[in-house]
Amino acid sequence: MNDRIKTNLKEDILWLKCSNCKEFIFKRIFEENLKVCPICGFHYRIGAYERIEMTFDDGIRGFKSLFEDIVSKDILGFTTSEPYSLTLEKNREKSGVKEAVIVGTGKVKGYEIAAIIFDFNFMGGSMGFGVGERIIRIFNYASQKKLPVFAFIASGGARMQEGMVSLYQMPRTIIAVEKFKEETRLPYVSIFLNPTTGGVLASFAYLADYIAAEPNALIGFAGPRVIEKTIGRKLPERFQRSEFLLEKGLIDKIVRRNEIRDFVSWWCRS
Amino acid sequence: MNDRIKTNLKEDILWLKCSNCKEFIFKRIFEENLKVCPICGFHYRIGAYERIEMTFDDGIRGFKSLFEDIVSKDILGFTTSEPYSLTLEKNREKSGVKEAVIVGTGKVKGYEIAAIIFDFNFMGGSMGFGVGERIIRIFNYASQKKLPVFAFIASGGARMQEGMVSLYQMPRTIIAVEKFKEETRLPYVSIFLNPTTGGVLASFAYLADYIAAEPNALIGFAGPRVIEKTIGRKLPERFQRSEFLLEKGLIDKIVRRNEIRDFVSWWCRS
Amino acid sequence: MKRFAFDFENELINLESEIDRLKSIKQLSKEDSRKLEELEKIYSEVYRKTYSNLTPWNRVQLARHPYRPTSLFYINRLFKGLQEIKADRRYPDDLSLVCFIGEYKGKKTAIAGIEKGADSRERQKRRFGMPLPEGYYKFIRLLEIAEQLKIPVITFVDTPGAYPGIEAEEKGQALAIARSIQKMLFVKVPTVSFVIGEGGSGGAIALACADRIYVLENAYYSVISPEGCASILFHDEKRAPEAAELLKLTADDLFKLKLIHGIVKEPLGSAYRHPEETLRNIDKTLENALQEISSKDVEQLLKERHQFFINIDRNINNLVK
Amino acid sequence: MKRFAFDFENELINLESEIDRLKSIKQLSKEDSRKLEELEKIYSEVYRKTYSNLTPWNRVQLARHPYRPTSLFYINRLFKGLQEIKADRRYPDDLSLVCFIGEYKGKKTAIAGIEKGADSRERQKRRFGMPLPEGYYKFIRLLEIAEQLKIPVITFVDTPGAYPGIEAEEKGQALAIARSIQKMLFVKVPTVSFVIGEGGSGGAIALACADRIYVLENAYYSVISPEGCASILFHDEKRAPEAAELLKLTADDLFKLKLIHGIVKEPLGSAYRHPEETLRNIDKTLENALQEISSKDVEQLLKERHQFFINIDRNINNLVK
Ligand SMILES: [Zn+2]
Ligand SMILES: [Zn+2]
Repeated sequence: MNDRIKTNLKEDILWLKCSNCKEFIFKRIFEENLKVCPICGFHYRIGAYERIEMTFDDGIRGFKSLFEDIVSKDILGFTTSEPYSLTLEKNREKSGVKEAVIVGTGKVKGYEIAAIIFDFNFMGGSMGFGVGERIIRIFNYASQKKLPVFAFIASGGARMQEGMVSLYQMPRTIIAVEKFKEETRLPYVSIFLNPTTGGVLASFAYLADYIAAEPNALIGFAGPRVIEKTIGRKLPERFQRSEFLLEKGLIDKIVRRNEIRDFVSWWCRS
Repeated sequence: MNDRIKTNLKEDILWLKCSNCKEFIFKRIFEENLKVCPICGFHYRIGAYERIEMTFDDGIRGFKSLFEDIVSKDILGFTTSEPYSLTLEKNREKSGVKEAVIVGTGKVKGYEIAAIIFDFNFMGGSMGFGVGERIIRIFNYASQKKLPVFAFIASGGARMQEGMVSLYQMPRTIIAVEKFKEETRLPYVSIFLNPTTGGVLASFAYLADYIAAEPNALIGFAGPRVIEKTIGRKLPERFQRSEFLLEKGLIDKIVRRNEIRDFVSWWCRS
Repeated sequence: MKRFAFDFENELINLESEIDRLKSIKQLSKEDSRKLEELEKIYSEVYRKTYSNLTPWNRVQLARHPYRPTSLFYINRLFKGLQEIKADRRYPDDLSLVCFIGEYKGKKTAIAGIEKGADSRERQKRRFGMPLPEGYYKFIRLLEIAEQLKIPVITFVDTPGAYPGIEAEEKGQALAIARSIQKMLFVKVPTVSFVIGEGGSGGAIALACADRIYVLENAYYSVISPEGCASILFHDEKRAPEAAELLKLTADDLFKLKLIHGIVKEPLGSAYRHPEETLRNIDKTLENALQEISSKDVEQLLKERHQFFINIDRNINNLVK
Repeated sequence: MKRFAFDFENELINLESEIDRLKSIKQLSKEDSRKLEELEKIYSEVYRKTYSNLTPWNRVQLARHPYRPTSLFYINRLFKGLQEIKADRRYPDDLSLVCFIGEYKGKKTAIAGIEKGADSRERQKRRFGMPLPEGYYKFIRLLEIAEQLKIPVITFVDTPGAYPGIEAEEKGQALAIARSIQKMLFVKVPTVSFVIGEGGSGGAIALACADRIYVLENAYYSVISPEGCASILFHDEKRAPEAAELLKLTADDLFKLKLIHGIVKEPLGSAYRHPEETLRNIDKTLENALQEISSKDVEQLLKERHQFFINIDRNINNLVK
């Protein structure tokens, strides 16, 4: 299965070729279908704002992005071919978001929620100080405003350019989750998207009350290449995919993209 | 392996034949060795007072049996070839104890402890109201007197002659354990003896902080015959034995009978 | 095809078959027409006779009746918008014990049921309602979610017992049950349990330590199966009916012993003939129970829950002369 | 047999071999005698040169040195009367993570260590110090026991990371680590962690969220292995030394970043040449740490523990211009 598929398709074409089923699909239909192949059901990766647009009642206009000023900085003086601060800038331009996660509030089917939405296009959704801090703030905010929290996860793990500061986002976000759970009786629900691995999965993301995943998402602590290197052989095809996790008892449900608004609003009801 | 071995050996013989290794052993040596075969190490079943005699500093004299007046009664009018009340009487005569469990206090290597000691000779160490109530009382007593609790378990499970009253000893004793844990910071340690099965294992016995077992004890929720009947084949030799449980991660340690005083006193130290 | 029938229902089932046969004939002879009339007259009498004065063993039989509604029948009808809680996140899901969050009368509720399965394929898949340790650990997870969301927990019990198998023992069946009881006794939300069919010893009590415990009129709840008891007492499983009598395992007996909070009535003929009416009775009982306990503060709730179990000695001393 | 040596130690190890060879000759020629004298003179100079000014990569190498003392070396010497806590009671014991109750200066203490194994057979058995989910769940059980007995918890961290394998993923490695961190952050007793060798990312932090976190002078604690980082950044694992520099993974760097509470000094030549002295340094640090935190009440302790992690932003804002 091909994880890295072209979603930033040129404007001037009407037909796309699905990289999963190899069928040609009408571009407009593809967009209307929330970037899910109408033939094979393959869920294509989308950015944070695309997710917001299709999830909230009035799309992006109905969403209030919070703590936008919190972003990662080059704490360690991490410079390779370019300084980390330049990498950050480039990613901002490329992805259109200032950090690998967007946090904020908005309504889904009339219910106000707090949301955590990762953008994999920004440095692979990696968690450094900016991501961790935003997550902490939104949990605190949700606790004050008595809002349920929904986390849409897509992350390659901790961001190495911030060294141990990144790893420390694991305990930091976990403290935030626990305080939220202590102070409210509201649900915290995670939805794992493709892909969700490493330190994000192994911290706040997995401590949700209920966990769903989009179909065929890659979900695991260690990346498949690391595992293959360790065990010295190829991994089975479906290994670490949503359906595999459901079978192994590691998640509760698979939700297709067009079911997510119903799913989210279900948790908001009394 | 033979579970039911003759321990009530005639007084007039000097030599015994070990039912496990089939070797002849000198009776006095066998007794001095705490009824463990000096050749093969087989741990023979012993009564509650034999256990008390070999565990406490001054043996039986050093042990204060408590709540002796609490015993089971025939609540349901359970009469087969004999009334249950007569069964109780007969078992009292046979075993020399008034209930299937003895509870009380005494010193082990100078440390005062509260103890729960089952007697398998009394109706297979089965738990009815008398047993459950004694256990509840000793946990409450230990909590008041700030004593650690050690439970020596040998039980076939709930006592059917008291119907659901017996099954209700499971939640009752669990409440007692949890209250003890809430009110003290003292250890509660279980030592599983041969055999430990059913409702006793599946309630207060397994909720100890630390769990040891004598070698080769049969330990399991379901009895081997029930399992064989369900799965329709013979069970492996070592199945449900202490060593098997240790291997499967279900207990923490195997203690030989001659190590038990050291083991108990270790837990009493600061 | 001959219908399923327990011995005590034989006369009735034969009558039913005969009536059905006659009814299916297009042009009935005069003699047959008369016969049908006659049979229908005696049918209601036999029906009444069959289901009045049921012995404890008859109730055990009805509790195990293959057509008797199972947990999912009630769960699917009593609750709306069910969201399933799958697995304990350490082992694959155990289908013999199902867990949900759903809505009861417009309010979020946690629901667990031991499920036998409605047909033989389902029964296989659900291990005939005999849970593995991971089933109980999943239930514990449900209780933790209920505690977090502060919503009541409703359980439906219908099991011959926890699964007695190699795998179950290797994964710590005894500890799983102990922990399940422990968590249920201390969970900080209101809880209601219904024994709807078989309440088989440790495997059942693991889901039945609630603030309110109800047993259906033709369900049973017992420390040991009548067969297991007979086999120990009489070395003869066939004497299970006698054992059933001795064990005081019917809703009626348990209520007299003050070991349960109430009996849910079944219409004459039992739940398998009247599932919808039985459902309504459960519904009514549940609504009342929740009304009684939902307003209590947590401390009071837990205190009363524990006292119910601890104080059984008072009742017992009153019962034994 | 040639001794194990990392590149930067080569000169020193060669000198040692030559000295040893000469010393083993019974009747030394005049020339050899003179040579030995000379070699011994320069040895101490080379020794000093080799171990002063270690690069971060050198420290990573020393952290992984096959002769470096592992967790059990320290545990066996620092604590008396060790009682092992085996397994999480749901899966067979994971030998890569060991748990004990023991006595430290006469007081009961809970101890956990990720153990690589001292020889190659041990290393195989202990999966080179890479725990499975059940290892972390066993550690959680240890924390629960410590909480019940109200005794402090000491952890020793020495792992390349949590085990990346099929079985580990199937059993929920990520959740195990998340729960381990969560429990460590909220356990109601004083906690002290030592990173004694490798502090490999998620697998390490699962045991290192303590009230006091110490890293040994030649240990490292990193978000990713230098090799992993180099392979991503440079597409070349061999550039790990550069990555080690960038990652700020030494005790010194971490202390400057205020991410740890202190550094445990190792004698010149590192722990593998001076295990007993290193042990004494750990002992002293531990004694002081426990003295500092043992008297605090639980609420204060947890508040400070959380603030240490939450407040890293203050320090960071000070560090970044
Ligand atoms: Zn397609
Ligand atoms: Zn022998």
